[in-house]
Amino acid sequence: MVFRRILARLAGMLVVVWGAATAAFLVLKLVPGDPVDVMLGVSAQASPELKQSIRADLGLDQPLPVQYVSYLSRLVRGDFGTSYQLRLPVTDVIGQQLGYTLQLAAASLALALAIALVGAVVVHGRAARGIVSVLELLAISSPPFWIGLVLLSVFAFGLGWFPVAGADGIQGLVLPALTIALPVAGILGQVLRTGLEDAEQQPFATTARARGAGPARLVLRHTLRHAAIPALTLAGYIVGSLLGGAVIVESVFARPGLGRVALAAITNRDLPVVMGIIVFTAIVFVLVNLVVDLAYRAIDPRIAAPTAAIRGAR
Amino acid sequence: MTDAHVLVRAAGLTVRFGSTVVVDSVSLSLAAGECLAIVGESGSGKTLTARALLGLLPDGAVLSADELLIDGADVRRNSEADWRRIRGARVGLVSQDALVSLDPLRRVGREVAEVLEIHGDPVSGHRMPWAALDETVTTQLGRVAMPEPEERARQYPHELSGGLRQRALIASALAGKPGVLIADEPTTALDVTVQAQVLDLLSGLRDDGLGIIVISHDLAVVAGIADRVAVMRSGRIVEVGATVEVLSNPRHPYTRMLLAAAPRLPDASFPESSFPEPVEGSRPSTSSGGDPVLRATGLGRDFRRPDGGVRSAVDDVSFDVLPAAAIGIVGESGSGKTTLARLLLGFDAPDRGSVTLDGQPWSGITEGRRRSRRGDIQYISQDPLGSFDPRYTVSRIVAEGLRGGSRLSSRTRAARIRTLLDSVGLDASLAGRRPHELSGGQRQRVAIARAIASEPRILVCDEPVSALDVSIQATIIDLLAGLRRDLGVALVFVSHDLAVVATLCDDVLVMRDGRVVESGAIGEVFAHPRHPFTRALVDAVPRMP
Amino acid sequence: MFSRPRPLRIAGSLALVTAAALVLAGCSTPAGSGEKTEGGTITFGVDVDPVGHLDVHSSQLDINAILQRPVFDSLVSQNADGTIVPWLATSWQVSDDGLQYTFDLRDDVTFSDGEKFDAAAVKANFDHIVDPATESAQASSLIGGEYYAGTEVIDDTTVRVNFSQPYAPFLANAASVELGFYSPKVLAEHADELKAGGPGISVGSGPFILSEYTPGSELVYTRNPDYDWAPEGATAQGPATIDELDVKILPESSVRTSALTSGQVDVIGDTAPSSLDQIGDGFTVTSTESPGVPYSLYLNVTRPVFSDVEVRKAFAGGFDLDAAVKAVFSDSYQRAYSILGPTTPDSYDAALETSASFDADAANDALDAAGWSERDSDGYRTKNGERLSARWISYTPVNEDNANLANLIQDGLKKIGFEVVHDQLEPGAYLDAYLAGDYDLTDWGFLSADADVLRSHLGTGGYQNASHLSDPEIDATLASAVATTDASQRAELYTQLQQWNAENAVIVPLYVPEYILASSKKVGGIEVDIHGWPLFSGAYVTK
Amino acid sequence: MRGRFAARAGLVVAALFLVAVTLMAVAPGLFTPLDPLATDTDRVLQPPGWGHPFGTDQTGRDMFARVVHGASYSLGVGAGATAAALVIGVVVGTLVGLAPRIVDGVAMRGVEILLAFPEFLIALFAIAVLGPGPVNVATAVGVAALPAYIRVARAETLVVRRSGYVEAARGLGVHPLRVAVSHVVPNTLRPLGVIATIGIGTTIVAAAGLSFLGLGPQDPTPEWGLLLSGGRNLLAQAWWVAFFPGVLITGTVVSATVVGRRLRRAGEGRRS
Repeated sequence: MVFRRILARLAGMLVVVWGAATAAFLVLKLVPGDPVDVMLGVSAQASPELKQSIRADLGLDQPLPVQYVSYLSRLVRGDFGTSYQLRLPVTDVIGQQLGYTLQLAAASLALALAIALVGAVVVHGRAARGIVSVLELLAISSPPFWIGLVLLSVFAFGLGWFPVAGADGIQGLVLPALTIALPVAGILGQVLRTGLEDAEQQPFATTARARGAGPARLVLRHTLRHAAIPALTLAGYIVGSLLGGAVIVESVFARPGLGRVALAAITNRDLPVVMGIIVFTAIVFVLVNLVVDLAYRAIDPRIAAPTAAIRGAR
Repeated sequence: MTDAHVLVRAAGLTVRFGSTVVVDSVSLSLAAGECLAIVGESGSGKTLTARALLGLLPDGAVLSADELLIDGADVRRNSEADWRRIRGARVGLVSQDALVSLDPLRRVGREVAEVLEIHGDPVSGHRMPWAALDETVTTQLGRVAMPEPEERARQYPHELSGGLRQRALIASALAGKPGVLIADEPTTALDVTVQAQVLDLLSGLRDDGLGIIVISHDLAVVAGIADRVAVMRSGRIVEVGATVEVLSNPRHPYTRMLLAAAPRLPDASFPESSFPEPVEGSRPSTSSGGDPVLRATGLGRDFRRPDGGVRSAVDDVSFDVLPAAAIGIVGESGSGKTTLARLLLGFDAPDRGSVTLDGQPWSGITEGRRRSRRGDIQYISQDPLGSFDPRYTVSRIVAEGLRGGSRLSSRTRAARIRTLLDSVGLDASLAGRRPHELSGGQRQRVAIARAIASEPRILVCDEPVSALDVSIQATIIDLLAGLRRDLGVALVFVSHDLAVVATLCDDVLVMRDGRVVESGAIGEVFAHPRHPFTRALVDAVPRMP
Repeated sequence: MFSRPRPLRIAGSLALVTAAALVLAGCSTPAGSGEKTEGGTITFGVDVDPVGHLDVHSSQLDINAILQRPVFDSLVSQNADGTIVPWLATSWQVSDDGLQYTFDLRDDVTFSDGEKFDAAAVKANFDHIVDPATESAQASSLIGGEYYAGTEVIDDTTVRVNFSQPYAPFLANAASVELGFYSPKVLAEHADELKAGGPGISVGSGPFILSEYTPGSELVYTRNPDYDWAPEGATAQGPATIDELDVKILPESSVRTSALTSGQVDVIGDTAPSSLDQIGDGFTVTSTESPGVPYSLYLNVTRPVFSDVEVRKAFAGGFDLDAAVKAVFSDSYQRAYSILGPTTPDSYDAALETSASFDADAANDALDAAGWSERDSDGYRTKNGERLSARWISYTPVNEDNANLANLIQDGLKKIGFEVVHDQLEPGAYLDAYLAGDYDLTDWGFLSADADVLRSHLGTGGYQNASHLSDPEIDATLASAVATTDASQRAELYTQLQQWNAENAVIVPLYVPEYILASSKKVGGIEVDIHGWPLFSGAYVTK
Repeated sequence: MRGRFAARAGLVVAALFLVAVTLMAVAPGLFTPLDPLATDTDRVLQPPGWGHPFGTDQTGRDMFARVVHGASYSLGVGAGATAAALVIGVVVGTLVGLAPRIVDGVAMRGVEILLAFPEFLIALFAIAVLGPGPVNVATAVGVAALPAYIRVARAETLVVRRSGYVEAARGLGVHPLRVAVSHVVPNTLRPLGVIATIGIGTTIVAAAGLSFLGLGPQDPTPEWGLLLSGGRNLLAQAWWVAFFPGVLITGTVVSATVVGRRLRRAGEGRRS
């Protein structure tokens, strides 16, 4: 029974990844312009013969179905092809940059969680909560690049507390991470707080208080776990903000990373890299959803978790 | 009042929200081994009164009292911390639905243990070691007659039946050995049989010296266990006294109204002869002749269980409904009452057997062919609000029920709607209101108006009054009875409440696990139940002296 | 001939390609406060990473030329006065017909992987440059393009380069990093990895060795201890002073600037003029006017609008270029008067600086005369119902200064009723439009240390001939210029060309870009070449 | 209750702000006589002050005029894309919601695949295919928003479809089509409308993000995101060039969110 569910689950994950890969393949076949031209740039010396030979190397002279099959089979073997621009295997490109982005994402997530928890759990009293929720609203509504620029001009240019750019050291991580963290913290904080407030209205909270439970015990032993459930459904959205934010933040703060690679690949029409990143993201999200589901089961004994993580909750 | 030492004494207890007074200078007292019942309808302030004794009033509520003693200590100046020392240790709380009153994410055992973690050992007051905790939890669960306490302690609330859940809740409230237990509607969510058991449990505890304050909307329920009854209405205690006294000769008109309104089971004093001897398996039907409006034959409906097995929600049910007859379908939750109703209404298709309406096949035909005849059989649900489109006004809702309502001229339609509203006792001025602006009773009346708009031959009512206060309940029942009399519409009345069915119906089907275990004329069945389950059911119904 | 490369504009840099000859100009940065120390590290912040274009033989990127110079040596080196001095070649002879260049090579040069530098190595490299598989746009044209007729090994230390017709710029071009030398071993074993580059692949004989490369992030060079073959007369002889050169990639110009001011890096290149006042006095700033064709507008003479020379002249004189350049670059860049930059060796015609000037009335009259006398509702000129409008295509992304300049030009011309529609097209689209000639004007500039660059701009079918000009006389002049080795004679011919353009307004020069190098006082001894690009062989860290 | 007043005040401010921005979009002339494209080489990078409330940029263009005229682009993209996504989302979502199990399953798997990507990345990839440009940006963000709308529309449809009043209507013998028209669709639309109000904000931010990365409209178009990125290198010398566009974006999104939430609360009030 359980075993069958796991199998079904894995199948589902595969379907999603496969779908993403196929979508990427088809969609990028629609890209206007001859990939080879794009790849070469305008090179006077690139004779038609040369282009033809390159096309052959890339298998672009094959009929679509053939290309598709070989594309998939290569994916299965973990071969994402070679970048037009960087002249490196896409896996290497992603591999080289993944570290920076993971570092950034992890830092952002940690910050976001910390801020959200402080805002939701520690802050008490209607007035204080009101202020917090306004701040959250602002954080949510401000475009990340705008936040980034403000932080830059205040803390880097103005006060000079943090370096303006670069990937080196914790110092250089603070502002970029904060830029991504703030909006995430905003949403997370809201969901947590409403979750807590809802839980406090529940009869079981009254029962707990009727046993003499104080606020701390009430939150830690009871309501926080309930608030965590809606917060969990945000996981997909959050990871999204982390990756999407990376694209902008890495360019604002001149950090290396996947975001930069993605952006460059898109502006340069570096199709293999774009494809690679699409598939990579799909895999990441499938895994995230899996983790979320498991977390649901861990937290809530009652229900089987909803599958797709919810995004854009405001 | 007994001379035993007084656990709670309150005088001039008042709760305000801003300028509005919701509990108005209430005075009460409770002694050890005594059970005080506070009875009143929704909004009477009974719950707030109880919460005041725990210092658990909602935000914005202001408490004042001339005297408020708990275990002899004046608690009027209590800080939140002081209250916390009282809660659980001196006063325990059991509230309505244990499914939500126990933290659904924590194991039952942990919930029971929590009070001990907070207050320590009830005797010594010291922190309790884990082992001791578990042990105490088990004994506590045992004390409320919980089978296999060890296993139960490791289960989650949703894994327990309603009755066991309520026991667990009581156990968690008593673990701190409080002198006072406040039980707020402790049995409302339970089936009658279970209700009886829980009430027994409570009275047992009372006999062991526990002081209990029971809060209920149902006089009958408290009649059994309460030594004294306080009747509350709009924040005030209108009458208080020994239970027998209050119930047998109520002084205050409101109490009389409540008593009058409360439906009762006819006791065995019926003259036997007035019933025809029912033959086993014969189709129950009312004496008034004519072909049946609705005929169910060998109905069965199966559902797939999550584990893949098959459960028959309804199995081999047959009966007739003659014109203007009123037949009750009683049973506990999960007995298949509602599924049966849905089969009769053609909302759901039977896996076995058939339904005919006016002799024409009603089941096993396409919805298209059913549609034109739907006006003949109408439905009244327990949740009228849910059955209204939130955007619609009352008149639009009722208009939807009119046959060919679209074809009528707006004037005639308006006229029809007015008469319909009038016939269900609603003021025409409500026609413009939206559902959420109506009271529960008004909503049910609107639902009825919509149902009778198409001049149906038969009304299927699923728990139509369960969610209503007794006084309202009575009026709705009268309304339905009146409609049956005046319009000659037949009633199929699904309810868990035998008393209600008894007041309204002539015949009854008793269902259990999807099967009809007994059927026949009300008086016969309830006076001389044949099937043991029916007997249990009847015995469990709380009766007033 | 060759194109300006895509990735460069994407980097948002000044959009110039180098056909560089190096000049060990005297303009070395003055020593900082403290005195020179041995060893140490210098960090250098640049705007882009030449990812995927690290092959000196095929890359077209300025940045690659800058970042590979420490690694690769050339046959000769060129001084500020234009004279060529020996480097890897000790001497050379040019045949009288100008078709054969014979070089005598040093015999003590080894590549950093231990390979020996000899005639065979030269041939291997030059053959690699012209091999189609190399996809070389830049080097193959510097080596003479279709004029190049092969290289022969005479003996170990003697090599001869042949041409099908006289090619005067060759000696100068031979000094460029694009004609620098890989270890033959690398060419043999890693030919297909050269573009990706990196340690063990970008292997030359230069004063530094590329030891680490993280695409998009940084390049690390370590000192080549055996280096002992600096160009003749160069101030820095022998191995480099510093142990390590760290290049950090900082795309945002504001970020580069504050990275310098906050001391994160010692030197920054391609500094935005707008950030100069922010940098202030505490730093050494070297600003070098780039030789070659200034940043210009190329008017497509085959299109109706600009087929009329009067309209072209009205266009050129119809907006206040001085004010515009001043507004955008606040004196850090100078407006251009000629299609050659002032620093282009023996060719610039300073006389033009008096000629060109902004005159709205003249422009208006000219346009009226040309028949564009009516005005439409938007105030633009029309000729029999046709609006006077020109489509300007630019390759995206356009760097901000150029975008602002474009706005000022558009707005200025609007005032004389001349509509300019500015289409900023992404690479693919631009390419299509450009190759199809579907535009009235486009913009770019061309870095080049030899005036011969004009051949590709004005010559019929020249790859850079964005104006689609086809004029036999011009072609003739260009042909004789490239064949002439006599300096004064060439200068004369190029002066003619510059004046001709001034009268015909085929190319409208806008400003002379400068390569701005800023360094902290903590470092010294950084020399710059004719482009203003830094040379670190003599650089040192101060105490 | 305290805070009630503050909340109402905030709502009013938000509503006014939205009205103002909308006015900017449709009738910029009301706010400034200046031409957002008119350059002035004598008044370059003027700080905010008389005549130039928001200062001027590197070519002496009045930032206030540019911001005001920019409203039409940003709001246009935001509203346009959201509207398109909403309409398509409702149609598809409702159909899927009413369709048989299999169709529903397959369709939702597809949507799930799309939902597996952060909206911003979807928009980026869309741009990778369509190429940059204002229209493409609108399309991209619309496409990115679509899956969410489909999912919500479907979910709402299922809820309404199973609701008591739809069953009641059926019990009254109302024709399914009529049920769909008079009950299902309208009750699905309300919550979606609310989400859309908030969605406009998200879309504006996404679009601004794309143009910030240079993938959207090109200078001299006064699109807010573009204005912002135009000022990014001037932070040290001329903060105002980047500051005010940012304020406008944030303000608009905040207002949209506030109003949207109010509407949602109203909707919920009516429901329960």
